[in-house]
Amino acid sequence: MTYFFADLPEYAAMILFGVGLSILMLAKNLVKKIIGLNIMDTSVFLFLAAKGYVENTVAPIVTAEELGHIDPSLYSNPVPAGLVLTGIVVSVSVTAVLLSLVVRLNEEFHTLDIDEIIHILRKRDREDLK
Amino acid sequence: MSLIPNIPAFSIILLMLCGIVCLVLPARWARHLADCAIALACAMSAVLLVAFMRGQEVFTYSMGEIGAPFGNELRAGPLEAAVATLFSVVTLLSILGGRAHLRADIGKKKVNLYYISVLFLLCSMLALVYTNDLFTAYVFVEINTITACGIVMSKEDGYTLAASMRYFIMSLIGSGLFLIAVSILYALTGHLLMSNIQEELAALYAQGQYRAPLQVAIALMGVGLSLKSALWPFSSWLPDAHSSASASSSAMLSGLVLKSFIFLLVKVFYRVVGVDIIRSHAILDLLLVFGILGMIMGSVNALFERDLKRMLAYSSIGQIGYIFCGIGLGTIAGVAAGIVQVAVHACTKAMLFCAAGGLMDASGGSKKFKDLEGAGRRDTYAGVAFIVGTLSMIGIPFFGGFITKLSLVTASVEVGGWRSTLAILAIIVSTILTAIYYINVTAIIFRGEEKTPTRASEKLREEWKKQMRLDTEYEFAIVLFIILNLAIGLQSDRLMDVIRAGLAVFG
Amino acid sequence: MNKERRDRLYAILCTLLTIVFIGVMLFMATDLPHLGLATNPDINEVPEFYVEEGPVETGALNAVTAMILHYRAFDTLGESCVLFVAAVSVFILLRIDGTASNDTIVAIDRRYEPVNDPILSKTFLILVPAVFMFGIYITMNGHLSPGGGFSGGAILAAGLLLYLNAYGLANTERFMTSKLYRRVTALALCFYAAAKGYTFYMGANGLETFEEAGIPGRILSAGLILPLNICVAIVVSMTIYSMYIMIRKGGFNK
Amino acid sequence: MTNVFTLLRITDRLSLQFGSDAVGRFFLCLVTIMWVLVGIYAQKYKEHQKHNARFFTFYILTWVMLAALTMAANYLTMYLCFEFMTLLSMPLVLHNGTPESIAAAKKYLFYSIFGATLGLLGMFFTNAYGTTLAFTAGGVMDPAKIAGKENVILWVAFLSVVGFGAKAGMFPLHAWLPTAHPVAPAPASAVLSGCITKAGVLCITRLIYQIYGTSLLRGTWVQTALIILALITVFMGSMMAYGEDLMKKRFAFSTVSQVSYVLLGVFTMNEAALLGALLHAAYHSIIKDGLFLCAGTVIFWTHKEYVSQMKGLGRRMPVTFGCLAIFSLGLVGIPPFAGFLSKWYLASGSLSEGLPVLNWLAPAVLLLSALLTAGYLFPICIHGFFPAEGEPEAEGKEGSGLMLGPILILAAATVLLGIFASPLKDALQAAAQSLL
Repeated sequence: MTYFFADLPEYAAMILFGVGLSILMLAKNLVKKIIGLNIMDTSVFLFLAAKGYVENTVAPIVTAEELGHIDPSLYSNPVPAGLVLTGIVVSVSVTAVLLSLVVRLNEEFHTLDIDEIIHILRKRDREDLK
Repeated sequence: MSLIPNIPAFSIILLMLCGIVCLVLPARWARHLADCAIALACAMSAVLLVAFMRGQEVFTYSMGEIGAPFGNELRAGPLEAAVATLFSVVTLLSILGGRAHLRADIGKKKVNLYYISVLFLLCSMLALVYTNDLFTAYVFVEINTITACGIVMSKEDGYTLAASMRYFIMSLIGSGLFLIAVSILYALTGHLLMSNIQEELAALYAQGQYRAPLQVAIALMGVGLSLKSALWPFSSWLPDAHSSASASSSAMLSGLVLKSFIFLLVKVFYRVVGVDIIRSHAILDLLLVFGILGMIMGSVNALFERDLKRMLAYSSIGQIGYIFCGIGLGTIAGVAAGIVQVAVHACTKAMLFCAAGGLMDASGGSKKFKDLEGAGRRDTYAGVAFIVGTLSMIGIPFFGGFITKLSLVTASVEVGGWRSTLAILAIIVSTILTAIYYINVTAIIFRGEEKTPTRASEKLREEWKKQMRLDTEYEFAIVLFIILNLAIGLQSDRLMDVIRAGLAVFG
Repeated sequence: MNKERRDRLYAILCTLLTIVFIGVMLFMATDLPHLGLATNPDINEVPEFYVEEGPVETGALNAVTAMILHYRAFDTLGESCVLFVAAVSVFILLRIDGTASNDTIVAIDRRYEPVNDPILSKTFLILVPAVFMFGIYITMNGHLSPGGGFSGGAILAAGLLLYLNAYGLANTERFMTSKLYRRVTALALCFYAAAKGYTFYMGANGLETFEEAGIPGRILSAGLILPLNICVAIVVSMTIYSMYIMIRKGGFNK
Repeated sequence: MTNVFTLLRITDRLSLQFGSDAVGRFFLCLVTIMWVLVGIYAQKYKEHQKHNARFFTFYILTWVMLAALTMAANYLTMYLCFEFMTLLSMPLVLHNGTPESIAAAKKYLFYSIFGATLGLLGMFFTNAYGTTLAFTAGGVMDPAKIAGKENVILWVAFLSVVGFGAKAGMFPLHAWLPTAHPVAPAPASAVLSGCITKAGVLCITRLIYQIYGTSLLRGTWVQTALIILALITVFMGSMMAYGEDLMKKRFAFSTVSQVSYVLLGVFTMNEAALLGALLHAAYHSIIKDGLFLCAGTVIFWTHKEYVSQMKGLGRRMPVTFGCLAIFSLGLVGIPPFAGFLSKWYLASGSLSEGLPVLNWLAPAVLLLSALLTAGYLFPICIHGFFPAEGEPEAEGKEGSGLMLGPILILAAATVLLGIFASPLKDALQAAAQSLL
């Protein structure tokens, strides 16, 4: 249990992922689903960023003087930082597309509940069949 | 230094560049540029495939001068070259086949946006096939998802918007699971390159360290990717998305997009995790059982469908079940059977969707069976394409479907035990159900006394007269599709050799 | 089973599924390598290489930027394409084409825009130059200090939107037209892809690229990384701006 | 298989190969003769039909596939021809376009596809466990491979034989025959029950004798189960035919039971029974085609479908009803006529086979069903010629030469082949020996 507090970000990330997943599945309102999705992505980035931390090290930005003799153990791990950056940009663009979809759906069906939309479409199908 | 190893990187960068340039071009220029870019991609992957057949050995291509653990890497073998050629050829034919529909469905100004999505779709699929780096795979999985939704949305009627919303959300759950699995694997091994991860995992597995995270990561990867490739329990979104999109979009979606995620799953199982670890994991049995259920449930749902494209979409769920049944068997022969089905289903289903587009044109744009009577006679190209598709789906020898069923049964016979009995039973049941609803549709589109069906309303009749001109591109594409299907059926022996050679060096 | 019972069952099922999922993940998290230890498996030769060799080889003092824009450049190229494709999808969805008369566009515009609040527009007047200056600083110093194309681009986009709200839509659209957007984004991305294509080709085949690390610590050092940062900043800012315009007004003016 | 010719090759095992052997040649001649006779008959019958061009194209295409099936040299080619024959013969059943005929065609298709898929299963296992797919006397099963898995192979053999039995109207998958025949035009149903069922028989013979091998199947539960199935079909077919009033449906049920005679002979796997089976296959297709052509003539001239309406027609149509009487005598197996010899060999074959209960049960069932056959065939002729007093006499006149010619030829064949059977018997004896 000595590492419990040190590993707290990991546990938080896992719980947040579960929370995001449940919102995604249970929320009726589409915007809430998108929020759930964002929570899910952010929890993964929390997990990744937490991985990057190494005790008593600083960010991997070296000064010009010590270019010749850099001691890597002084600097934390740059890889997760890069991954999180890419991840954030991806989740931003996905959220943008989802939100514009919601705008279009709202213009078309005047509702934000996906089940209601499907209900309207099924009704439209039945009229076509007749 | 031969140019062959550069082909994977060239084709990906070329498609990206053409996609970007299409933004500034007017519609007609964008169309020509897209066609040439995809044709060039086909040519390049075909050259690569021929090179591999002539003894070129597997190569890894480092992006930038520092390769292996530090930079990105592409890896190409006979299998990757074959699948890449297949993807680009089917994309080219799907676009040509569905061209008439593009003009009708998509607004004049947004055509070049559609072509951008198609170019990036193919670019991301080729990247997924070639990449040897897990995080690059995640980035291109996202591009794949967004562009796939893009080509569904471009039809912009109520159905496609709702369908693409559901498709998007389900896919994003899948990629969320995939991302967290990649992060866990990175946490355990410190690498993102597939081959390096495999060495580290083998070492960890030998020492018995971090056993629980390894199992969970593999399970998340399996569930995430099967969710994205519409394995049965997660495939509730597929019928709406594939049936409402325009002809070439649904051809590409059903034929290709699902397959690129499946190919990534096979790559993750056999190159990231390694053969022995995956065989001991329960995910394979899970995929086998869901594959079998998918085969049967997909065909059963398709049986009761009264809408042509929804029926084809449900039949896709069934055929995806075949692939997962192959992968779930765990043996190399099983995976080979799965990949043969990837190739066969990609060609057949894309042809059927383009033919369905033609049939809809010939019956006033309606997808319902009652309006489609005699459509096969009005549009003979679509009629013949449907017959070839039906024969292949039934599993008549010398057509694609037969080879899949043959290799799948032989693979499951080798496995033995409850797995093989379940798999063979499911194959037989789903073949029968597939035969029934495909012959039923073929009978419908060829039934009817005179050219136009009796029960259709007056409104539909004039539309048929107006719409009866068929453009040459559509006919050219359908004929090429039929030749492709027959070629796969007759040359299946060579296809199997390439796949087995590819799988041998795949690990 | 009528609809309510089905929904309730679905809800119970989902909550159960999530609880099990969180339980499994937490159990798994206990077994993961603990955070912060220098002996974790992910502190291996890869980060050491980036920290040691990165600045020396590429001239970028910020090892993360060296990694993103030089070693793992293919990921970042893919990622900018994600942004570009997302913008294209938003265009497909929201751009109003054809002969939508001007008043409908204005009507849609009125839908979201608050009345031009004088207090806000005056404060934005002061803020806009500062924000632009800061954004450009972050982008240009991407390889020397934390920051780079993405964060710089986001700040520039914020500056653009502030400018939009400060000076109203009509003024902004005098220079931010659809043609400008398409040309600039396409040019930036084409340069990015072409440059990276060139370096991939030269690197993979062992040929020497013209890149040289330059004098470390100076702005004009680190070979291609600076121009790439600028391109990325342009793409990010243009995309975010265009998404805002699409949602707000359904399109640039003609 | 002599002078094998490969049309198309995928791998060394999967290829389209044709060749000829004694059994194949016999079925080819039988099928072709029947096809020609019924074709002549159909020239006259077609005046009452529409879309004749479509009918005759599918009629000839079905014959092409049937001929190819008889000459198939390996399991794959046989399955391909079997499947295409089903798809091409479906429009024959569907020809009238009435909703019942469409439903019957779908039912026919469903049963045949179900059967063909079981056959496909058999082919996969043969490919997995056998040395080759080509037909070789004594079977192709590789004993080393099936050492531990006999039970699986036996189950697969049983399922594939039952699958191909669908086309031959064997018990579990026979239900399509009685529904398909009444709706199909007379020439189509004549060909369907006369020759296409024989295709099913040929496939089963090839499977048992040249793929799984009698050594594997003899004495196992598969043989007893198949014989029991055949006996059930024989008995059930005659019982159902007995009570049926619609003439063509009655003949359809009779086909179900008669073809199972042939299957019975094939399943008992000894030379006498096999000879009886082949003989009965020939006789049955001659007689059944004749019966259906007579039924067609009656429908053509008098539009009467039900047997009860045909009382007293004999006087108006003496030639048709005379031949009908000859065919009935042949089918029941009265000595001078064709049917007797084959039933004789069938009974002696199953008696000499050592199966515990079945060797006396089979002949008993054969005799019982012969009586039932008499029960449902003779009343047609008797009421036709000697109607009971007071019943209204049905009017109707005789047909043209084109229709009566084939019927007379078939009737003559029934009589001559019954009396001078030795040349046919010797040829078939050689064929049976080549199989065993």
